[in-house]
Amino acid sequence: MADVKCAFIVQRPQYKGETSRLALTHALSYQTVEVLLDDGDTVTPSLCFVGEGVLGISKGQNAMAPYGINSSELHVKNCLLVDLDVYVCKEDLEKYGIPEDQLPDAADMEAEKTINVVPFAEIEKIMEEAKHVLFF
Amino acid sequence: MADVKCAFIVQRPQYKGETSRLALTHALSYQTVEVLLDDGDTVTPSLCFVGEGVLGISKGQNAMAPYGINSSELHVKNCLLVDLDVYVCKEDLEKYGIPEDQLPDAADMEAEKTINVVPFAEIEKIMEEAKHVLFF
Amino acid sequence: MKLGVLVSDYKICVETIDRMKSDNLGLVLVQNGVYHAVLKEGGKESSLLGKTPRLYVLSEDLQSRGLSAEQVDKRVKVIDYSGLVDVIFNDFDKVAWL
Amino acid sequence: MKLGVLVSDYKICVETIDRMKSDNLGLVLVQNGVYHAVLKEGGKESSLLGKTPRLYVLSEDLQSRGLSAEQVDKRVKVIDYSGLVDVIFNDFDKVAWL
Amino acid sequence: MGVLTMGVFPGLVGSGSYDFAMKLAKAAADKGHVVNIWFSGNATVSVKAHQKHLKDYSTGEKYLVELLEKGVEICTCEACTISRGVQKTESIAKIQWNAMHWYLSKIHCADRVLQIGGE
Amino acid sequence: MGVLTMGVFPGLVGSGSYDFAMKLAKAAADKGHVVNIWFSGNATVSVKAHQKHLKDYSTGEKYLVELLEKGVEICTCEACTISRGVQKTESIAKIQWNAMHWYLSKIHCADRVLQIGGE
Repeated sequence: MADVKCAFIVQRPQYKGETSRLALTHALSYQTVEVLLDDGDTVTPSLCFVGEGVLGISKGQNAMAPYGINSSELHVKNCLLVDLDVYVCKEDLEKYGIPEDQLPDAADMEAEKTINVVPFAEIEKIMEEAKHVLFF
Repeated sequence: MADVKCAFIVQRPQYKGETSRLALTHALSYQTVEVLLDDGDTVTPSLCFVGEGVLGISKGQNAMAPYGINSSELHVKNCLLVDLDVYVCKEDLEKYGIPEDQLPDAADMEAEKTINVVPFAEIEKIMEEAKHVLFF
Repeated sequence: MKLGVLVSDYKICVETIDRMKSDNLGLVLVQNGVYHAVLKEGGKESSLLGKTPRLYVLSEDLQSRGLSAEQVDKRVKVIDYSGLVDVIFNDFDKVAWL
Repeated sequence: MKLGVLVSDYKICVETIDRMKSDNLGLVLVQNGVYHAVLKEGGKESSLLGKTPRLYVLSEDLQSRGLSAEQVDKRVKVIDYSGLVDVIFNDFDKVAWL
Repeated sequence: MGVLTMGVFPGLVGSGSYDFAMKLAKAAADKGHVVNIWFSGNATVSVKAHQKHLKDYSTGEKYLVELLEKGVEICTCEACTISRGVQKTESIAKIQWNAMHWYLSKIHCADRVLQIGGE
Repeated sequence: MGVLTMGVFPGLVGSGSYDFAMKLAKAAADKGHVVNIWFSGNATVSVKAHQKHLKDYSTGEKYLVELLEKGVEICTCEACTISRGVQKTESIAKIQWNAMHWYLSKIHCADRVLQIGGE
């Protein structure tokens, strides 16, 4: 019985390419991985947005109307809803002038988790403590 | 009867992605476009390498041995062989410290054309004179 | 010649545009290029906004990113896809995508 | 932890690596990342070469670009795919691709 | 009315740039312009029929069928497509298969060319 | 001997990064390591059978068949694949089709994970 911690580092902005979006959907799949693992084994991703990766996760998105796809905001909210730890780099938000209250929460979905805005040093610590580091 | 001039501006380095390579193969196809055009109509691409696009066109390449594909050097030589005008930005070669004699010629294939190393201003002029500008 | 450049990215297009002559240049901010119209990186607006007075941004790409027209710099005209078609045919002689 | 970062690009990876702590970092230059071992942009070597003493470059990616091992900076060890497998398993605790 | 020729290149399927190309083509066709689309590189896989439209992925078939009905000419690079294992028999109907010079010929007759490079 | 799990993501087919992934997987398998490969995004189209190997394009089938013969486990994201119109019946034999948690499960048992992001 073991938990394997993974750091999912999202460094590309949402929407233009697909990689950063796939980080969110892959993280979400941690909920169901037990079907393929031995009892008690788990995989726990921490989802960290750094650099340009902090772009495209703000609230108020509507990608369905113009493009017929789910928004990245919805995926972030789903991550909170399934109790994933979500971190956003404080320095990068400041660099781009994005106020913290522009980030989504999932209170309307009754999620207990909220986004953690943390210094880059803390995200480095998450990378150090993780068994595997995956850049998206 | 009209010739349509196009500026093909290659700004991505060869090999990692496919776009910059496709610039070369698409330029080469100017040889056969007459089958789809009225008599006397032609399309003439000028192939210009700027910025990081000057990376990956040096001579001495061997992509066949490790990866089983034709090298970009071969494509550049083929372009010269079919009398395309090929331009490489002088400032960008200097910036990356690439000597001009590292660029390929197609003398062994008896091509008359050689690569023109020109200032960026001349490449801008080609863009101005072209009816269409395509970035790769 | 009037060249309209569609700027589809926030970071990687800037260097190429910076070195182009601005006389007859126009910029259309699409995809993640829309951030040029909105963000003030390090407190400073994007250098692209000073490059030319012919500036456009695509409303659908603002909307999908949760950005509103009010956040857009005043010099940039907000257009939709239909407006973009007119800009491409009427405001420029040729267009390019970066 | 020892983290080996595979650097696959010349330009876009640098900012991310610059901000990472170098204590236990190693860099493996692959794909267009190999230019970091060879080019002197503006007469200066890549900042990555001073970041860590654990530097590798993939010979196959030099070869396909017409670059020779002699052009590679002396601090960078030239390895092939077989050597890379050993580096991944023996020299680092985890690896990442940038 | 004018002629718009678009080149849609690698890495675009599933990306916002692919969706952009489709939406722009539709908007131009709706205004009465003639539109031509050339697929090259990875974008060629989007000519495969029977794509499943999931809300987490932006895919091509729905758009392409609509564009073809509007009279937009669409052509895929045969070499790029078969190198990815997609055969002509598996293609969305009415999409043309040709060599790269198709794109150049549609550039010849175009008032505007938009080459979307990708990656 | 160790376990190497690789994630191969969008935009890689036809690119040097895809070739890199294939060559590294082969080198690791040849040394006796266990190798798992997960395809997601556009990289999933590389599981389509009957790819034509042209010298101007780097394609997957030849490599994948060789890796499968060496015992490498390869799995494609079913949602990504069908959204691109590639059906299970058209897949290279012995490639697995599963959901994203397959990748996480192979991360669980891995000594090293190499996530190749693409674009």
